Amino acid sequence: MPEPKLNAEILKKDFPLLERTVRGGKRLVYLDSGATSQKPRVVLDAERDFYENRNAAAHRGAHQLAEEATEAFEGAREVVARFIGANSREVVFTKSATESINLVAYSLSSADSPIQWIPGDEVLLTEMEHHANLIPWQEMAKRTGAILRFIPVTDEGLLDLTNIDTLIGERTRILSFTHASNVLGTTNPVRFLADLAHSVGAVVVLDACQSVPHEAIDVVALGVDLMTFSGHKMLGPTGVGVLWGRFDLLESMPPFLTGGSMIEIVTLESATYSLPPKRFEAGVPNMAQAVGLAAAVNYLTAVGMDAIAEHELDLVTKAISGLEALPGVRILGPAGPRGGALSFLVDGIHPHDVGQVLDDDGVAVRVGHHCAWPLMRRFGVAATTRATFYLYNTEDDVRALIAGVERAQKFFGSAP
Amino acid sequence: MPEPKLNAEILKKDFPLLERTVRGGKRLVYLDSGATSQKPRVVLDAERDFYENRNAAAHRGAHQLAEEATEAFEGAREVVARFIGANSREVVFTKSATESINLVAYSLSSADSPIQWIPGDEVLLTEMEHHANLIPWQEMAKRTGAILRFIPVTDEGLLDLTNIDTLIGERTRILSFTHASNVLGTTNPVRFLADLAHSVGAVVVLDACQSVPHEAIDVVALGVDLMTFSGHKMLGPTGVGVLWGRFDLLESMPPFLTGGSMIEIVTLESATYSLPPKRFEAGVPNMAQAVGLAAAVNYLTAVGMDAIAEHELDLVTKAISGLEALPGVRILGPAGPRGGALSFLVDGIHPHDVGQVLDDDGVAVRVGHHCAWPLMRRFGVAATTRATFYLYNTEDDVRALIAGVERAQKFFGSAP
Amino acid sequence: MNLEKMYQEIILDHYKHPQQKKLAPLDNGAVEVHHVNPTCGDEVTLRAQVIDGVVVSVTWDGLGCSISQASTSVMAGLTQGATLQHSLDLTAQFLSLMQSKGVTTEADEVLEDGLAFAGVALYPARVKCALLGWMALKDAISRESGELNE
Amino acid sequence: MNLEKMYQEIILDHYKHPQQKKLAPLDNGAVEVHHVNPTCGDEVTLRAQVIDGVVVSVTWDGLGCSISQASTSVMAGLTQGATLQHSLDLTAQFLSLMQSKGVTTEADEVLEDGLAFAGVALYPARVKCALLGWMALKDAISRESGELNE
Ligand SMILES: Cc1ncc(COP(=O)(O)O)c(C=O)c1O
Ligand SMILES: Cc1ncc(COP(=O)(O)O)c(C=O)c1O
Repeated sequence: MPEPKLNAEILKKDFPLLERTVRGGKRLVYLDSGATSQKPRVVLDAERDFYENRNAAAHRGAHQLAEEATEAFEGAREVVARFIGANSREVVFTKSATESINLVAYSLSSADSPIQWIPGDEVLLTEMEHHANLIPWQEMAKRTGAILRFIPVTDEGLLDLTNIDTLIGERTRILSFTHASNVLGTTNPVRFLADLAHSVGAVVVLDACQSVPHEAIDVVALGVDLMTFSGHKMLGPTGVGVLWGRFDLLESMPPFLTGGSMIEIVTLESATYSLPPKRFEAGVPNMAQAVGLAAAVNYLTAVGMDAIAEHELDLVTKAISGLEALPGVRILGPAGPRGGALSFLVDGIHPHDVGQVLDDDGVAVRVGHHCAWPLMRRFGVAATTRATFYLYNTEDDVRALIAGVERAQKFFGSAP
Repeated sequence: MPEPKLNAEILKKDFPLLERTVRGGKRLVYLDSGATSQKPRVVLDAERDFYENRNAAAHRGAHQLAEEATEAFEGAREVVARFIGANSREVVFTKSATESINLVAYSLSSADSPIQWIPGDEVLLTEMEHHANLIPWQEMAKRTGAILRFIPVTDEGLLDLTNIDTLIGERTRILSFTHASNVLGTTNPVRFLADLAHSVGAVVVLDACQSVPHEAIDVVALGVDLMTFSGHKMLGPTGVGVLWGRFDLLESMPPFLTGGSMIEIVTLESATYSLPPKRFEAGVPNMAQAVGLAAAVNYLTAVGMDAIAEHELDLVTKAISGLEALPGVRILGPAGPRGGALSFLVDGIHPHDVGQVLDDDGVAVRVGHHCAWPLMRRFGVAATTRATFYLYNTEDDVRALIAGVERAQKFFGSAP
Repeated sequence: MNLEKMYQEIILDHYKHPQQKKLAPLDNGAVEVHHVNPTCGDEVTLRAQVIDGVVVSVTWDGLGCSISQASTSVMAGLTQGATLQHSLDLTAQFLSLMQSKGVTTEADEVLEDGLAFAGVALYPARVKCALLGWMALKDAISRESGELNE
Repeated sequence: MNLEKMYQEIILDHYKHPQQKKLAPLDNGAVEVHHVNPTCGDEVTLRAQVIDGVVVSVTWDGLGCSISQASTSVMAGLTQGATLQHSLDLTAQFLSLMQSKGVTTEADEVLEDGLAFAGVALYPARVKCALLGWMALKDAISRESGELNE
């Protein structure tokens, strides 16, 4: 049975923030979910329920409350694991995708790393990476002597695979790239790249920040080794991210953050470490946030990930045709198939000014380099205006966006 | 005007979880706040208010919601800074004290660190450190060739300063120690040790996890360079910690986690970094948790930190005399002046079994090595039973603890 | 009330009078393992000797709570003299009992005194205590077989 | 409504017809600085020359939004030919206007066209845009003085 189409007007009522108004009574049109999503009531309730009924230090106490807290936390891990088709012992809770990627970059460059670096070894990234999947590798390259290489981006905003055979080779030790671009909406060919990288023995890391929230993901089918995403972009709380990894790989990786609850035996001089996932979760964990994330996952699952993907594609397609109908508006990125991030330029008006006019109409978009500065340079611009869509956005929201851009053109007198 | 004594019976009503029962209707007697504290309603409300009214990516958007989120997040920083007598640009939000200490240990051992390590340089710790303030330094020592040294602990549970002059010397680059022991309740002479370490040019790091929640702290008066604590132990949410540092020191430290929002200019090859605190806060931050922590700080301030300290000292003193009156019960740690962590041993009964009997009575204590395994060895034990007190504990709670220990003795037939 | 359910007489008896809690000499290819419970620091040292597919000797020493001590004692009593296969079966059965949340089945009856630990399964934090000695045995057996295979 | 308050005519005029937006040659000890707004990538290159305590020349080039461009234009117009001290005073005054949340005082009147930016102070995310050129000037002056002191 195909999932029913989702009804955003109805879903919207689950999100208290979307009822508020901005700029003197204007309806809020929230088109910035790519930066962070809004939260349904069930997520806030789940967090609160944890604090009001089960809060204690997981894994550390022998009393009833500690048992219940542990159960809640480990239960959340199972829910998240199931959501991506993984085993729960492969799911590490971090504070964010940013921490997850840093964890990987530090662990895989430490002295005990399963990868022993030889100067000249390569890490392959793409030109469309978010700073979170770029700077940790720059820092890692400084420590190891590794060389960063980049898969270029075509004018259409796709990965340019023409010379991929010269980019992936014997020296490639790690390939790390984004599943979906947070700027262009491009969806990259994960399996193809992963297989290619595996053929030379490289470890494949996927930044799934912009895919896991928006489509059904089966981590086994993707064929990658490590995958990261953030809770706050998928209806979950701030302060929680995920690192998924093949268990045997995780097991071979040394810890990153060290401290309590990730140890086996500790003396003053040295320590031995637990198996994953605990090895990577030092300290009292972000229990309430993990529980909130599990509630978000359950909400998403109930709505249906395929229905969400279809809904977003519908909205972004309408937005593209609406914007392209305006003279002097240029879309960056592919026409489709694509994710829901939509970047555009308005001739003669700086994105900051476009965003300001939209904001004045209650339309919240993001302007700037979107933490992908090198990609901006690739397209010869300093910034773009970006709208991102989610399950609670409606066609009215798309109309408000287009109307706002028209108003900006009138206001700055740039419409031909 | 002296602060009025606090009334725990009344305060308790602010903590929803403390109304629950355990083990078949028993009143919950929560004596495990040293592991994690319970949360007052105002903290949960503040987090929820953030999500329902101001949630957006701080520092990243130009729309009204993003402005309000930024204001909420930066406002939280100011509240936390004021609470410890600091300037807000010296306050870094992390996910936990564990992350804070790892941040320091990694940053100060990276290639651009203001400390340039020469093999044989020393890091001085104490025998009473929590694993969170031990293992990160062990790992750091592996990377730098530094040598760890330890201030010993006396039979009374105090730092043994007899040979301190031979422990702190020219080779000492870092002194890192706990303000209050999470096992023994010992309060260490911070200013004395900090001054001594400064006289040889060492950087002084304070683990204030067990002091900031329980007493008034003025970080300038303490005379340390860096200080860490966790939100969840001071009525705040899980998933938020603090690193405080002297601004000029923070400014000289390279970043630890890298990614979005901590940069100045980014190219594919390299990046330059923001000033602190942003330099150390890569990614979309734990905004809701910071806001919740600020609400916790406001609640603590309204109750009065001196009143809290006095109340806890009163409870722990009564608990000590009650337990000491039982034959075969031995207290670890100093009689006083002391913090509120109270570890004890019951002749012939393993701490796990003591804890089980207490749990059966609804009394939640912690048993085990309390993430301070080397300290356990110092005292020749595998584990202790530990009760920790906070502002919501009452004399009834103390009585329940003592009655529970008596019951354990009867149950296991170990009472003489 | 709950307490009595958890600390059955049998458990307290084994705790006070542990079986085979005296390490046999390490000769004739006996294997020694040392296991620790990382949350509480409890330890067990176990020596096992397997000859011709029979676990001829299981002795141990250790420090720990009543549950870990009693459970190790029960384990030592049940497995010494048993076949290797039966010892592994018992271990699997005990593990499944510990994951049962207190519901026993007929199959559990092979565990004899070990059945008394059903109540412990209701306390997740104590399950690790009950498993300490059994996991040490499993480890010892797999090392022993590893050596045999080499 | 709010929009008009923020984008005052004066601002739009400066945006469309920026003053001194053409870098003067770098000679006679003029100082060049390059500033970037890390949130949006806007950039300004500024050249300033100070002779005998007078800012004799302020020219610039840059890429950015209406606010950053207009504000840099106003800054260049106000400070070129002013004394070093007066330029610093103006900078401080503009900074305080930006922190005023839109409330102007009499003292702000020295800012002349700069007063039009009072509305921008209501939008925290745009304050950085308005400050870009001014902060570049401040930096240039302090480097210039640094060099003089050496
Ligand atoms: C003294 C001390 N230091 C550090 C920590 C680590 O804190 P967290 O687990 O919140 O990172 C704790 C608490 O577990 C502690 O008591
Ligand atoms: C593609 C991509 N990667 C990584 C990140 C970093 O996520 P976070 O800031 O939650 O760590 C983001 C979001 O900002 C993103 O869009």
